[in-house]
Amino acid sequence: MFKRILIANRGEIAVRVFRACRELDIEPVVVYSQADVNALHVQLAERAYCIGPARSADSYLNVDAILTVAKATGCDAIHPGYGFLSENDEFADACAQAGIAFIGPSGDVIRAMGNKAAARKLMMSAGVPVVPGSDGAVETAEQAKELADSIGYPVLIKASAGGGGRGMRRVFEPDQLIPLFEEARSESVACFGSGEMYLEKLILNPRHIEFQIMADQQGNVIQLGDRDCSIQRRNQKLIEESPSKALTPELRERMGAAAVAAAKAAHYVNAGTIEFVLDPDGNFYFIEMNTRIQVEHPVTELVTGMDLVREQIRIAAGLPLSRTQEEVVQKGHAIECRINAEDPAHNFQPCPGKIDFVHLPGGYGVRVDTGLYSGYTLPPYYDSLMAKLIVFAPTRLEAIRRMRRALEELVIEGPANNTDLLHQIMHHPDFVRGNYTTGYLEANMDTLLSWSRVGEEEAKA
Amino acid sequence: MFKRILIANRGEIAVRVFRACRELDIEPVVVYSQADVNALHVQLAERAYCIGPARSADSYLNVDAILTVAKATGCDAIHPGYGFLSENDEFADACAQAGIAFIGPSGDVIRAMGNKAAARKLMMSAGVPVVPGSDGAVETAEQAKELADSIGYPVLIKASAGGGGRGMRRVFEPDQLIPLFEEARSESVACFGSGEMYLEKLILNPRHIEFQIMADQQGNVIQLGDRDCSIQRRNQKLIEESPSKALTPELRERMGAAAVAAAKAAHYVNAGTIEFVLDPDGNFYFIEMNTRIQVEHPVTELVTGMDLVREQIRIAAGLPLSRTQEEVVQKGHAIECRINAEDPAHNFQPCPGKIDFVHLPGGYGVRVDTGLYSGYTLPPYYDSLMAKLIVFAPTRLEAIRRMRRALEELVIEGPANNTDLLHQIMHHPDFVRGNYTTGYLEANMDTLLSWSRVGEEEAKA
Amino acid sequence: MTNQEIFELMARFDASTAATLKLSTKDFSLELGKAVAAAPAAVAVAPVAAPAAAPAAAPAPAAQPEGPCITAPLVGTFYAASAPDAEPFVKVGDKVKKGQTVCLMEAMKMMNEVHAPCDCTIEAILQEDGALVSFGDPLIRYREG
Amino acid sequence: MTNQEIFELMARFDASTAATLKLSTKDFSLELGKAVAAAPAAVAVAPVAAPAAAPAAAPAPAAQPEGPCITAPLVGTFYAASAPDAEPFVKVGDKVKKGQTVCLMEAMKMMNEVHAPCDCTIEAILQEDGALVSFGDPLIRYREG
Repeated sequence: MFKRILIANRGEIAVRVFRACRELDIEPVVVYSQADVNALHVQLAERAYCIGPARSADSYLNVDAILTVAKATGCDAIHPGYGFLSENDEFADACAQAGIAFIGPSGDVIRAMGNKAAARKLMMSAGVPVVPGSDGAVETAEQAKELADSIGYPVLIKASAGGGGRGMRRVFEPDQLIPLFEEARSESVACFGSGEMYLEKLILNPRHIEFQIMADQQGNVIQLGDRDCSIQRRNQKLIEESPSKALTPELRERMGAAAVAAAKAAHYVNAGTIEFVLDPDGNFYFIEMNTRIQVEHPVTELVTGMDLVREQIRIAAGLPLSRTQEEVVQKGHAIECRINAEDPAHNFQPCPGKIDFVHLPGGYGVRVDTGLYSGYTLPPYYDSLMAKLIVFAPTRLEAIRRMRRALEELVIEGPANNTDLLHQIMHHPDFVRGNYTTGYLEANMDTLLSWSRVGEEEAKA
Repeated sequence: MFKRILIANRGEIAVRVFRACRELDIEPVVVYSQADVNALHVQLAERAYCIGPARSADSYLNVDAILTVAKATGCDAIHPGYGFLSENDEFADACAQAGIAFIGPSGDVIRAMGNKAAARKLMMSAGVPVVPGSDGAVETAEQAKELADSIGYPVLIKASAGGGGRGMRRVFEPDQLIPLFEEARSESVACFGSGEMYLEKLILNPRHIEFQIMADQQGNVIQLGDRDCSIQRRNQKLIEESPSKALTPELRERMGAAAVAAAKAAHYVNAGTIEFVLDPDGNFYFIEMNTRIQVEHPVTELVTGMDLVREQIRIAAGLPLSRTQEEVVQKGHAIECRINAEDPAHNFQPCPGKIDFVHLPGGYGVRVDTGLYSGYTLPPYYDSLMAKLIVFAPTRLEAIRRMRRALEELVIEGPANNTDLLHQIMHHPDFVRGNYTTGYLEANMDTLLSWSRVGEEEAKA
Repeated sequence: MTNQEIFELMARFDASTAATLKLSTKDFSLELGKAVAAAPAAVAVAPVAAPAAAPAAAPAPAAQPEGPCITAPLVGTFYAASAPDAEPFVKVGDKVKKGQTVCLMEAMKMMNEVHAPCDCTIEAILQEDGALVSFGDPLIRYREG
Repeated sequence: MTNQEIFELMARFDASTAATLKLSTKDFSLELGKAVAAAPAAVAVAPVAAPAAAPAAAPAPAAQPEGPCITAPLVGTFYAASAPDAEPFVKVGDKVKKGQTVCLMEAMKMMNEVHAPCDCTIEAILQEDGALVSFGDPLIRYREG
């Protein structure tokens, strides 16, 4: 087992990894930017080194500075957390060259899965369903029509140079395909100077369902069940739960098997996540693989009883998986809410600043992962995640009720945050029924905000 | 199910019950003394009523005031927590007369188990082992000798009027029995004016092992496994864990069966605890039954996955147990540390006062039950329990490591407390091996305190 | 007390976290108070609940009325009169004698008379008839004489 | 600025959560500071560990030396000399020219020369030879001229 691990991250995930190290009797070494001198992970650590100024590029993305500290302090491994260098293939290579274990997959695997087209091809070869489409550019409207007819409608026409909806058309009827294709291509030529077009199946009202994978250096791969992350705003996940209400046991089984096949095809090692979209008819399609620990990993920890960061460290040290697939049982229900320093009433504008007072919820079935403390100042340079509130209960309804009471207990005095929005969602009929897709938040934002305003006025009255 | 529950307690247990109510969609009504106007349970509640001045006798023990609030607010049940009125048979009767469900056993059961002699007889009749002894006064030294010979040495001679060790003798050799009996009796006559003497088997180096019982109104009784509460100071528990390292599966089975027999004999309903002493040879003896929820109930919640306060409420509402004995499985290991506002270096002197800053540990496998928040002032009128730190992990060693890191994260600025002592115990070889009895703390206090002093000096250097 | 001593006291007070300071000796009294409110204690208030389960907002602590008050000697129901259709014991502006009954507090079906602590004039009735009132809460504000 | 204006400023400052206030205009300057230290930030320190697993006490942040300092341009190992047995680049009392090498910082096996920012006199060497030094930490204190 490792003697000393450098934690190349900040915020709650740095604290999370720090805890796992302490519990394994491994000495954690932390690094920080000048803006994070008072951060909790720095306060907790015996050994903490400033690696640069506030800007991420000069500190948390500064490979030379991080490797310098790792070598000088005798670290035998580096945990990259999520974000920053966690999916940087060159950093993984540099660690390997320096003789320091990178707690994650190899640079080669990161590269392979980071290239969307290559990953798509790999998945197809492994028999994992991908969103049907043109696998490259389509030359003519006629070719596009032929392809669309074969994969079925609706389809999405996209300009490869496109962006912001320009050069993009949704096609619901076969006879609209050719005129809309021409229209989109003209628009793309006009806007971007390129007429290269793609086509793929349009998944309406999808769910975002992902599977947690864990693979050891011995070639064993297991999946730890699903997470439903459909409550998103502009692809930023807000609420995650496990298990998903949308999956039947049979579908869960098939998707889990596909996730394992995907990881095996990639010769994957360490923790990873296979992300799928699921359409309302139960068809699922691979979108991408995240080659790192995820923000939402605690929901899986709570339903499986498996410490994923501990497992990551063990795997990187060469130990085999601590469980077989048969020993992994999803039990009960877990929900995570991300408490962000952003103001839902003002277009989710980020709200860094001083936390004058914080009171975190506790008690049975409640877990909080955070870097906050009373008096901490949230710096403006990084993401707005303040805390993760995670609850566990035997059933989904009990978990929702537990989350409500936990959100009611949470007090953060200082920057605006989304606690109230989350609390409203926990009371929204569609969420309570588990009847939601990735379009949920956009569709219901006005309702949720109006509830908040009513609540605020009642509180004042 | 109940509509509204009055919580007749304060501190962390009031918060615990409050949470259970919220999660069951039952409205909690809280009461408080004038000294507790800023207490967390009052801050959380929508409905809170002051029932009297600081002195417990005038507030938390004020039956009329509590029933007045319960009736006026339309409560259909009262949860008494622990301490205060929780084992007061007359209060349980008064609730029943007022048509309000007392969340606990009936007054009759409380009375029966509160009378030590009657409880002892009941247990004997149910075949539950009790500490062998004279079952009443022994008249002469010769009778005492005969009894001691039959139950075996060592024995303890006790004056029924005795106290503080006066009129008490330990007898290890048969030929010492008569002279020591006469000596003890003379001392008792001289000190207390009474020569009434008892005799019982002296249990050397015992463990304090207790079993959690849950019984419904339908007559079903289950046990939820054991807790080892041997780390005590003057009968005040400090650390509790489940399962006990001292029990073999076979012994756990037998003790559990005895606990169920004891509860059945008492016609017990609701949550209760059967306390045993366990001698080093594996003999166990009933000492008493606690007819309420215990401070240390969370360790059982974590290893069984059963919410005991929720279960209490369901039972009081007439619902059957939510699990059968076969469905109760003890899994993993849980440890609880009681964080008390008392100074171990100064004879555990209580240290109430202002909490300038508090930072509670969090993350995977850590639960905190507390009424603390930054800025709270701990009143001097009640017990010194500030917080309960409870950890859960797959194995005992992992739980110990998790508890160490949780204690390291805990920061309480203000009154002195026992965090450091608890941290030292978590590193003490006898504790780590699980090799301890109720004499542990007294025997090791000097060592533990000297470790703390060394640590403090190193920190200063 | 010299001014110098007062200045020292003020400096100590400034440096402490105390919010108020009251000092009185035989022939001298001093009161100091900080403008900054003791924030943390008031802070642990649950966020506003959704309409589906909206609990009423937590009752604001009764504003401290100016002037002396008769307070509740026990928790119970406040009655201004001896019966629903009877006249109230006292009205604003009434002059009452020491020991005169000013209201009733019911607890456990027992009516407890609340008496005037001195000869006084009733300035305000601070509770609704029939309300559950906490121990120590102000019931009636009065002015001596 | 009149006294009255200063008093108003002080009052606003008292009511705010700011710990210090510095104001300067052309012909006037004012500094205010609160006596109460900003406790919470420094507070989250782990309790002392047991001897069995005693970690070293957390390194105290280097005391802010008086006077200007050359700080570490990157995290790395500090070397006062070009080789273990060589003379240090500078000694206390040395007068150095702007741009002169005063020490080395090694990172990723690369030696980075650290230069004097101006003509100056070396007042103190603040790091041990061979120590790992954080970005921005002071290395050498100097006096201009």
